[in-house]
Amino acid sequence: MSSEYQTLTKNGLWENNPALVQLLGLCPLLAVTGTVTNALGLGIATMLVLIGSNVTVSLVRNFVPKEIRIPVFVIVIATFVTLVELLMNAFTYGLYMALGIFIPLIVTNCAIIGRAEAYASKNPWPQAAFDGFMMGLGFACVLVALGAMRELLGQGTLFDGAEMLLGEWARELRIQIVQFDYPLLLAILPPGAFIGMGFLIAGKNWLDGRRLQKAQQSPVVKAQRARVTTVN
Amino acid sequence: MLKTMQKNGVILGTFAVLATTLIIIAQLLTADRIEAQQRQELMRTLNTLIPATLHDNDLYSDCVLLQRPDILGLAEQPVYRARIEGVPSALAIRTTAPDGYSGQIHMLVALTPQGVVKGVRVLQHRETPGLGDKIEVERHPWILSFDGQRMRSENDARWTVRRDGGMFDQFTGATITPRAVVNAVARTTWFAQSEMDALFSAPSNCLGDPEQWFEDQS
Amino acid sequence: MSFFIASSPHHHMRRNTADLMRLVLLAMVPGVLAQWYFFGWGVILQIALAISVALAAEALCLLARNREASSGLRDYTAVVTAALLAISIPPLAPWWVIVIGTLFSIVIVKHLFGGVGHNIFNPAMAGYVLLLISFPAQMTSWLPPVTIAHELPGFWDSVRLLLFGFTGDGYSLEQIRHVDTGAMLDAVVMATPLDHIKTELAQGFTLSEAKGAVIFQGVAGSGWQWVNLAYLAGGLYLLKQRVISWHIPGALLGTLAVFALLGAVFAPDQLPNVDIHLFSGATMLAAFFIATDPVSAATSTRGKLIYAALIGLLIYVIRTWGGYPDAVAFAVLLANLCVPVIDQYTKPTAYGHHEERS
Amino acid sequence: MSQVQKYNGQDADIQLWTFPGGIHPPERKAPANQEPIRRFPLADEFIIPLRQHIGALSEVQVSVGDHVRKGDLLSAPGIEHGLPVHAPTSGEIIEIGEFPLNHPSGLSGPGIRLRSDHEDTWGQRHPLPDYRNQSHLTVLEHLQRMGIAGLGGAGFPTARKVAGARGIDCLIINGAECEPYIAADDRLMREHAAEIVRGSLILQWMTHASSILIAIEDNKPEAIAAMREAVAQTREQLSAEQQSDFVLKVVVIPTKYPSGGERQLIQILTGKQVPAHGLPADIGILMHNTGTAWAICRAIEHGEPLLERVVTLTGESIGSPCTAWVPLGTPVQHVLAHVDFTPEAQQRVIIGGPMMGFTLPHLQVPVIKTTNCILAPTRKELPPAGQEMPCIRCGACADVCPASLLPQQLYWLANAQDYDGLKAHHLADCIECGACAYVCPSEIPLVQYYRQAKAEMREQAIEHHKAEIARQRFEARQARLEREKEERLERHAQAAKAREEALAARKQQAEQRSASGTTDDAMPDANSDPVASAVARAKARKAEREAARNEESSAVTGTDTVQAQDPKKAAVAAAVARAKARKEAQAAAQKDTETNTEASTPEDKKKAAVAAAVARAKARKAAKQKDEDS
Amino acid sequence: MSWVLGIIALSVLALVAGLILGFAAIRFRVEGDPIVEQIDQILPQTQCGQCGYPGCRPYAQAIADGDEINKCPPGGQATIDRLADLLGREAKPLDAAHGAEDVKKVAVIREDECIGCTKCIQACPVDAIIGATRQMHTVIADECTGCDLCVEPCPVDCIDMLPLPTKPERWTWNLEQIPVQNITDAAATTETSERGPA
Repeated sequence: MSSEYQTLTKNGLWENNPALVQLLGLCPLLAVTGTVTNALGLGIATMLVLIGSNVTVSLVRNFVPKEIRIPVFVIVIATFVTLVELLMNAFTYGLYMALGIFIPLIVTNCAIIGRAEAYASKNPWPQAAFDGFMMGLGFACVLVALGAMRELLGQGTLFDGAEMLLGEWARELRIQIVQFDYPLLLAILPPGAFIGMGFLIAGKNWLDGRRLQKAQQSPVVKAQRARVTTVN
Repeated sequence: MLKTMQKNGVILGTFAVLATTLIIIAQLLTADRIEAQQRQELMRTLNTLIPATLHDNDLYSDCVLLQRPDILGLAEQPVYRARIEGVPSALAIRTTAPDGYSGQIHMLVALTPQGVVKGVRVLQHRETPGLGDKIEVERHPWILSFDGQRMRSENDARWTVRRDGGMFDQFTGATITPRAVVNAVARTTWFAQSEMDALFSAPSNCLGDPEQWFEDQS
Repeated sequence: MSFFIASSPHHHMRRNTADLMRLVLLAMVPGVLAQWYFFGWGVILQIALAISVALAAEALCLLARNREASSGLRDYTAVVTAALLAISIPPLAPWWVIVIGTLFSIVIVKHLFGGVGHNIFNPAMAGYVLLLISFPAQMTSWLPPVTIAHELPGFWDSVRLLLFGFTGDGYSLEQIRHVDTGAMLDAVVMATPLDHIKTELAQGFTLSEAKGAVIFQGVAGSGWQWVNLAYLAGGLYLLKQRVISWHIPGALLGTLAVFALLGAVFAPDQLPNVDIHLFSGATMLAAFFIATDPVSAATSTRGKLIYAALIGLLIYVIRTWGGYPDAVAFAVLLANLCVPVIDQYTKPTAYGHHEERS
Repeated sequence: MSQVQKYNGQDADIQLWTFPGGIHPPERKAPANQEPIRRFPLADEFIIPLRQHIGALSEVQVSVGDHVRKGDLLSAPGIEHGLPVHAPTSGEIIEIGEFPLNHPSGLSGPGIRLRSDHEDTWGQRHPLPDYRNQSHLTVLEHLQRMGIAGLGGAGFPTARKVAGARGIDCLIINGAECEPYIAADDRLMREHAAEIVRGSLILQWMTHASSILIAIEDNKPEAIAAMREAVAQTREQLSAEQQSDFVLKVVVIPTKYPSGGERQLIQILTGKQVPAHGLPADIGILMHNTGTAWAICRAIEHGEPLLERVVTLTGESIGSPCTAWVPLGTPVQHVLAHVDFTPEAQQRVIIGGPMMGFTLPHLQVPVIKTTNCILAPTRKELPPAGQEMPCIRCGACADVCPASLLPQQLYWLANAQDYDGLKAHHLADCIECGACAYVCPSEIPLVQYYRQAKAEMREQAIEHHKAEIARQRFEARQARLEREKEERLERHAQAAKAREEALAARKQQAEQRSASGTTDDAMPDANSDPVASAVARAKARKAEREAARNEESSAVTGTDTVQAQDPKKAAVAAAVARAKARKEAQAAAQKDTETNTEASTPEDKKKAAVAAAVARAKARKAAKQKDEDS
Repeated sequence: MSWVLGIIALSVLALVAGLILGFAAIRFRVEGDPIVEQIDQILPQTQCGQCGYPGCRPYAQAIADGDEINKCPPGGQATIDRLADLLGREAKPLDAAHGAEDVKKVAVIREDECIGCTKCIQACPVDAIIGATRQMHTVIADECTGCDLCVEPCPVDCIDMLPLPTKPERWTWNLEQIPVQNITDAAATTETSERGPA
């Protein structure tokens, strides 16, 4: 059982990371990662929707016929997105304004319906919830990493505007790392998001390649060969 | 076949009903808080321009909707009026510069009843980061250069950017953004100066969702 | 006796990539000299800095990619990229501008896409666009040409300006760029002719009013027209040497001229005429040196015509309605993006396949 | 040149077209085409490869020790229009075996070695001077028997080419000879113009073509003049009726490489393109090389098989460049010995021209029907390819491609081994003319990439075909096994049923018996008897087998002296023993090497190998010993 | 009131959609699983069993059911790449556990040693060996897939797997591999040839 959770963790955070490997949900990923705060906000929102939809889909998976599973998933996801949107509107108004259209766009984040279809619809709800959490976490991590990269290069800060997400006390979180006379505007602009994303993916592939190289040095175990023909 | 069709329809329908109900419940629960948030947000900006000492009325509801797209940039823009014991003390007009570098720039212009600018703030814009976004007070004090200014005539030559011979600086590398802002503020200020009394005497009529005015009409 | 094994053909025209690139560099010389005359030492310093950074970056990239560094460096492609970028930016832009631009061109645009021959975009132009949108202030700070400024910073002042931002006498670049025009205000900041026209027109002035400015001495802006003529001369040399074919420069300049002419006929007071479009900004440089970069251009003859015409059209459209006064870099990059499509649809019909097509 | 242009003026009624691309490399034909065609002394030995053409391999008709005369058949014509080979001179067959081929691969192939007796005596010749009174079939068979193949490029059997062509409207005699250096056709046309024209007339008679166009590049004015002269004379000789029957004309075409390519020349002369997967005959055109026309003429008029050809010997490593008549089968070594060949370091010897020729690894290969040139350039003259640089997509290759392909695209695809893409970009239409590689500024050996890709695609097609057959055979076998199994089960089931029935019957009988009360003792005995005997038989067989096995195992251990009753069985046992011993020896050797890995110097390895071999030999000896014993 | 309308509209919509989907699911059902056929087309049909399945087709079925695509040494990397292409999976290197890619080979029986046991005939998956009991056997070289399944059963170890010889007609233009023949010739001095760049 624990190994199942381990696999889920590894998949969500690294092996099958929705953003870095599956390249899902790029639209919000590239659009809102101008700052860490925005990235974190959208990451958490996506994670909540993922957990909710995964659990629901898992619970109803035995009642839903194959033909209508996609519409049902869409209804479930849309419901959760609307709920999250309402909650954000009510409790984190600043962030809600900053993220704008990208909260409703979570509906179309393929990572969510992808998990519903690939995992939640085949597994019991505790695992599905955990899978949603880990996938969401993986997505959020990439979002935050990209946000940090872009915010640092473009503004020289980190956690600018954290109060929008976490309340007034979080104003203190803002860190001015470098003071640029001329910040690299490209980092904040959409092309910067693409380039940054490219570097993140390249970095991951590089690490994987190195690990694979190490793994290949271990000796191989000969597999059993099947006899096509019987010898009698 | 008919049976499958019926079954599918019913299941899907059930999900739809459940989902809609859930959303409606959530909306009912959060509606008040959302409205309070919106109101609070607007008040925060209003209060930086019109401090609490300048009014004792409810700014949020003492509000008129103006239909002057030629001057204010959008079909409808609210004007919030501050009074102390019923005497007009200040005025905040929402206005929009339609000709920013990357589309509309939404602003709030506060004036004294005498027509002197108390302050200008940018509410929303999409100008180039690092260049045009110096119109935000958080990034550059440029927007404060309107404070205390007044227009002498409708085509006051000083109310232009320096490059055009006016008194407002432009930023290095960007002329269009400050020019758009200056022009919009000038139009609004002259409008307010010339119609000040009418603005204060009009009945309040803008209860509702202030968010709709943020809708970008570009 | 054993003999040397080789594959046919055993004969070669013997003009390799390095030869071509050397000719391109040679053809740039008149233009660079003109820029040096009108805008001072800055341009030479920028070129020197860019080339050294480019070669270092190229060598490191080749090493990192486990390629043989020496042959990669000897093909001169990095030098051409660096030189093109250096002559495109304001001569006295701070040193880090050209360094960032060159690094971006070589490392990201060229080598991350697979090195020579694999880059989708023109590296010099991609680097230029990065600089333009990242550092708009520095990238629009052109000096007035010597004909207006009367005096340009000398060699050492240029070095100091590049490195520290101040001349030996403590003047900043901003101060040097201001020219006393005797106007209402004390000074006016120098802009390029195209920039000037764009600003003036945007304010509702007519073209003739805009051209009345001090910067418009001659046809298309003092200094600028001569720089363009010098690049035209270099381009003609390349044509004569058969390094480039006439298709790209011809189609580019032709399209630009036709649209400029149409504009001038229909709105003579709002749209600049042919002379300004052809002899101002980076038009000639684009036509003969930038758009002709073989790697990022279309390959077939028909494809080249379409590609270059597209650049000409885009230059006109962006100059007229876009946000940037000179549009060469954006036009080239946008056309680069279209190259695969152009190539796909301009494939020549192979021998014996005519019937399949029809 | 002016002379040439004057000729062109006379030919104003022939409209010339052009093909896309093409290049103008330095021609350098002068050194070789100055002197008349030379003839060298005969070589001592000739190597005649059996396969000098496309088609089936022909069967050898002679055996070692036979004495043959010049022109004698050495191999049968073979099936599928295969061509026979003939003795190039008189002499003795000294070897039939594998010899290095005149082929870019440097591989060997079947051939015949002939020692010349330097007499050069002709054997029986069968001319066919009255061919016009013979049937076409007779003439075609004659040409096949004479071994006539295209002397231009691929060496396609001429009879097959002519027989396959129907509805020919235009016969083109290709004297373009567009590749630099080569002057074989040039000299042949100057010296044997009349024979070429007569050969063309024979082809015209066979195809009923309404026009014969003899195409010559304008850089060969003397050849043009000679051919014109011959055409004019022939016109005079022909009757008026025959003259009006068809057009006979020398066409001068502009010099451009590769205008001598079949498809390119057709485009120049007619403006038409041969369909991609078709033949020139599909658009009513047949093309033959001037040399082929000459060979046809000799074969018909004199009954001479194709025994020799004109070879250009040129390049700066050759002291006296020239053209020469070389008997087929003459080693290149022998030819070069007569033209002051002084090789430099890393000398290249190219068969063919500088654009499409291939290099030889050594000179012990024979001149064959398609060898039109032996080029030995110095490094200064034709420098070897420089270092390959990355493609910069300049498109120069596409500009010069005569087939309007996209060489740079093909290069990417070939590198990526995207064979579907290559097919879509018509790699098959590449004629490997080398124009693209000639102009490539990155000095990429493009043609080499294409050739490898083409070969790989051909391999894949073969492999796929083989896989398909293997699958069918596998499935057929599975089906067969399945069927057999079912049949076996069926048999078992039937047997079981029969047994059951028998049992039931017996039971019934017993019941009947018990019911009737009669007891018959003999009955059960009689019933059980066969069963018991069967069991006994099985037991006996088992014992026998056991004994055999014991025997075997004892043979393996090799300690006893079993007398095998059956010699065959003993042989089997011995073979098994041998195999086992070998296996053991191998295992031992392996073990040896394994244990020695730490100090596995080559010597150690060698030692181990020797030890293993010794062990193997010993085992074999022991086995043999046993064989003899038994 | 508006939310009641909302609920009704959405449920009706869902109901209709469900009905349509129910209809479509039955009406447009696709039968069969042609992907196995396509995979089988790509596999080399060596029938060697090195993948762990008895034959190429069973492996094709296994791949379609989700097994790894890198278990076929005779097909090598080329087959893996094409499978990856077909199935949209990642092309992995050949799984060393199943063997290494090798040159194409063909089985050859040393006929003087053959005892005619027919064991190899039974082992051959493509019936490429002919012979009868106590008669000499031989391999039809053209039909042999080089699976080497016949080698092990042979009691006298008389089957060799030999690399396919290169013929000029099937030479793949590998200039690096041109054999340098050391032909004894008085006139020629033998020296190792320096290979030009191919």
